[in-house]
Amino acid sequence: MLEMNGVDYAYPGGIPALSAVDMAIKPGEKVAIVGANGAGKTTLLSILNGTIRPDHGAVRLDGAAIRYDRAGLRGLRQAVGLVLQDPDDQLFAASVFEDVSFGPVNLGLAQPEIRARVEASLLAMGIGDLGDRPTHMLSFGQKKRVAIAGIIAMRPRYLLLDEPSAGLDPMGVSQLMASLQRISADGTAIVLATHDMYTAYAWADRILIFGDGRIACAGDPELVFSDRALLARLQLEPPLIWEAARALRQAGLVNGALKMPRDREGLLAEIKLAADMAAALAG
Amino acid sequence: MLEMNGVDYAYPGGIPALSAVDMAIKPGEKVAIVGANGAGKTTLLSILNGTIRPDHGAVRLDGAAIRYDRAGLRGLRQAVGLVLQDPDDQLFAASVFEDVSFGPVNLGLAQPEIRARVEASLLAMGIGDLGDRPTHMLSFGQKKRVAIAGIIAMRPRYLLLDEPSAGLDPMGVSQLMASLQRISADGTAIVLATHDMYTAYAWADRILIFGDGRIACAGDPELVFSDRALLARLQLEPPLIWEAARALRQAGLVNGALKMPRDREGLLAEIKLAADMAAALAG
Amino acid sequence: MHIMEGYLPASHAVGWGLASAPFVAYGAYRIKRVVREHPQVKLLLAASGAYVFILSALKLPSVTGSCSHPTGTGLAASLFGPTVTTVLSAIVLLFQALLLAHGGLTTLGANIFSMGIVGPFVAYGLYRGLQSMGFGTAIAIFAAAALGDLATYVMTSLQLAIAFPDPVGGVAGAASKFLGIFAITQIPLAISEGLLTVIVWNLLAKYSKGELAILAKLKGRVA
Amino acid sequence: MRLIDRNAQTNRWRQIAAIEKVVLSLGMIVLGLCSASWLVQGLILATMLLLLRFGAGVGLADILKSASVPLLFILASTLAQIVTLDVNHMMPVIGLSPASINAAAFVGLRSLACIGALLFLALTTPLTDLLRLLRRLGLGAEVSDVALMMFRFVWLTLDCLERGRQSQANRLGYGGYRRSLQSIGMLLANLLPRVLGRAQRLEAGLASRGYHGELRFIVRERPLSAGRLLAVSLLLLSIAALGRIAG
Repeated sequence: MLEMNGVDYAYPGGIPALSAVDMAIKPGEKVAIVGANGAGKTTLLSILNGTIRPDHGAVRLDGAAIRYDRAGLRGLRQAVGLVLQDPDDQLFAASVFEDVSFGPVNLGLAQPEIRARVEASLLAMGIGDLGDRPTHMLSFGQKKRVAIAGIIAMRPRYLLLDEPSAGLDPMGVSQLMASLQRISADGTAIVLATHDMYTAYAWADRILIFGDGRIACAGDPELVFSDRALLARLQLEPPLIWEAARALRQAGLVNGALKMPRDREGLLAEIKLAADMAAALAG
Repeated sequence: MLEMNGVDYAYPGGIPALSAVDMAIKPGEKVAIVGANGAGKTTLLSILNGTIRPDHGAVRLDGAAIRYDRAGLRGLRQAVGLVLQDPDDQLFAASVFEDVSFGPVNLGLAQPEIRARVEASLLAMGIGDLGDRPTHMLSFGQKKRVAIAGIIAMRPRYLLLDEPSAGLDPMGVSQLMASLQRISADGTAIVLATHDMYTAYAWADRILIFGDGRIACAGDPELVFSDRALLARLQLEPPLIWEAARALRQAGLVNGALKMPRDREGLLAEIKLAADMAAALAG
Repeated sequence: MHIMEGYLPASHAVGWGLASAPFVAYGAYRIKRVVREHPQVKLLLAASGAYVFILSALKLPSVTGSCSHPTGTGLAASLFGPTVTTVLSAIVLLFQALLLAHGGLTTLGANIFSMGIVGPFVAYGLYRGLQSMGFGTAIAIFAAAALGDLATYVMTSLQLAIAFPDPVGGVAGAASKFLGIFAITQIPLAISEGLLTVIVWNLLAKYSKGELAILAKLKGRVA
Repeated sequence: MRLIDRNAQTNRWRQIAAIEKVVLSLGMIVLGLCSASWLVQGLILATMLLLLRFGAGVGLADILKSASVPLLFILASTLAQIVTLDVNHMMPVIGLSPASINAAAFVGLRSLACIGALLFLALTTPLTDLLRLLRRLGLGAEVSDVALMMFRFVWLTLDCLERGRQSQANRLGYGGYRRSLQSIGMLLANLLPRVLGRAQRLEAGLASRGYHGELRFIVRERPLSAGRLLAVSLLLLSIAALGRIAG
């Protein structure tokens, strides 16, 4: 369990970023933290992985508050990997293979184990063929996957990603989400901070709505968007699929007891279903 | 009229980017060029504004092929403004006002005219209050708008924007699109290159689908997405609103003769309409 | 302007290599010590080096319209101090030889001596000297950058003249010839580099105080 | 710089161990510098160009473009050498000396041959392969780390520079000398904080991967070929021998 209890943090200059934030991520969970740009999502993730130390409150891993010394941070970062939004902030080596090997080498693993991990991570991210490619000749989408591979090669139990879909086209996003699905299936908990409601809704087990320096609302993706006034105040909009599906239910075109569709195909199938029902009624 | 006739271009190294591209932008038009990442949209815009010289073919402004000498490029760039994707690459001066005045100063305008243009551009972009702000203290969305203001202060007749919605949250995108609407209302033609189908569909008069180095398909936003096989080959997806609205029509829940909704509210209104119709039929 | 591969006779190449070696070794030793104490300096140095490389590969508008490059040593010496600049220049020259085919591997020693040692030390000396004599920063920076660039070019001409003395005029005659021929591009370039460096310096001093403070700390540690 | 790097990364001999290419290239340069034979210089130049063009498959246009700046230097310096200048009299006397023409032409050819060998190395071997080699040969870890990281920062900085220049050109920032100088100055003043900021963010980015000041990673070694090394030695020896016989 990765937790944050009563965490306060102000940016240098005194502008408050987080106030009394409580949250917990369970092992293996898929969580999305949604919030507008500038809401402080990056700060939240940086606190979870120990890069930023909170002013008050504690971050706990498996119940123990983390210590901010070298050993404590090392342990935390081995368990909690953070992928930054801009992959250029994370890639340093000249080739992909070298770059991805950096984390495992720092863990002090043996050469064969490192090689195996690098290969496995590249495969998991769908870039098994890019090992020898120079870093500066990668496309943005490829850089993003290499940056993630560099973290998962360290086999963290919690993988935090900051705006993973930013800058990717729809195809790039769906390939990325498929890769994350594979990693999640191996038991890694994944936390994704994003303003992309579509991606968050389609993918998460649980959604935390973040704004005004705190978790305003948390829960099941199907229920969490119901408070429109709250969302508007935090400069957010519910995902279109959720809203359209709810409209279908409210209009009586789809049975309200039916599970909400989470992706495009699901919504289109519901429209067909609605037509059949209408036809039956009219019949 | 801004045109491209039979334009071929290969990247250094010989990889083809554009082959025999023909396109034309009419004065005052709102055009979206949609394509996957890496399809060459940035190259296309750079050719339209003379930054890249095509290997074959010509770019024409008001019928005359442009010359790639100093005077020719100056004339072209005065008429055709290009806003790059990353605003950090485009802001140089210390304050917003200074930065936006860079273009007008280079045009050799008189001081009062420069002031008037900068003020007007800031107002048009909805950032009239940011003039004195240091550029490094702006949010990402503000930077993006300052970068656009810097171009429109030169009063181009054609405004080209590369991925304007990238990195913005939904609220940021809608504020930006509202600003572009104001600029368009003043008679400026706007060309927007994007992979964001939602924004392109909600906004454009005409959509060009770009992939495999050419304009694969061009036309009315309501009709241009019909060829699913083509879109799939170019790694694109139709916008969800368009697809849901079409499904409602195909299912017979909405009258097929009705104009397609272009935004979220339109689609939700249609779902209500469909319910009323179904109720009437069942009635 | 660097001496190209193969242009210097073997003995001169070795000689200039030996002449440069102590400066580079001293700079490397200082850097090594600082990096061991403050590992975070490593990335800062790499970023600074990349900046110097990009600066020295930049095409400047000069009167002749040729594609001449600035040396960047004036700005680099003022920002990072001459010791760091020597090491960074050595790496930059290696990069230029292998990424731009400017200069060479056997002429590296000679080029380090002119662009990595003479240029930065002249520039830094002028910058400090003129400032302590009460001249304004703009004048000190202009002189440091323009004369640092010129000193590099004079040194290069001398190196060529020593290698290829004039059959009649000797080393002095040869030096005048090389100086004369390269002056066509180098003098306007030196003036441009001086002016450019003043613009950059003023902007940095005005708007990037934080960054300059970081570099000043680095300079203090290494020097 | 992109031109040379692109060829270095994509040529047919990219996967050959860097040490083999270094031995060939440096061997040729040393041979050229130590030989007074015109034939040897000619053979070196021809061999390097043929290997580049037909061995590594680098395009002729790319080879010529990479050689343009060195060629200009050779031209100017040879010109300076051909002319004699007597400064011992009251007025400098300028004249042509037939004796110096021969010597200057030889130096020009020697330099051309050595540049051929340097281009061979630059166009077939990524710079980072050479930096790693230097490290194994004893260059200190601190300096070689800085050089390796510099390579990464160079491309990031170059991208920023190019886009910044384009954006300034879009706003007509490059009309005339003064305006151009002003624009470049603004660009450079903007670039320094950006590149230093990048270094600080990278520091944080690497920290989450266990960075504590040491850049350690695993390199995929390319196997050495004894056969190729032997062929290189034979090639060098035979050119040297030919020079001896002809000279």
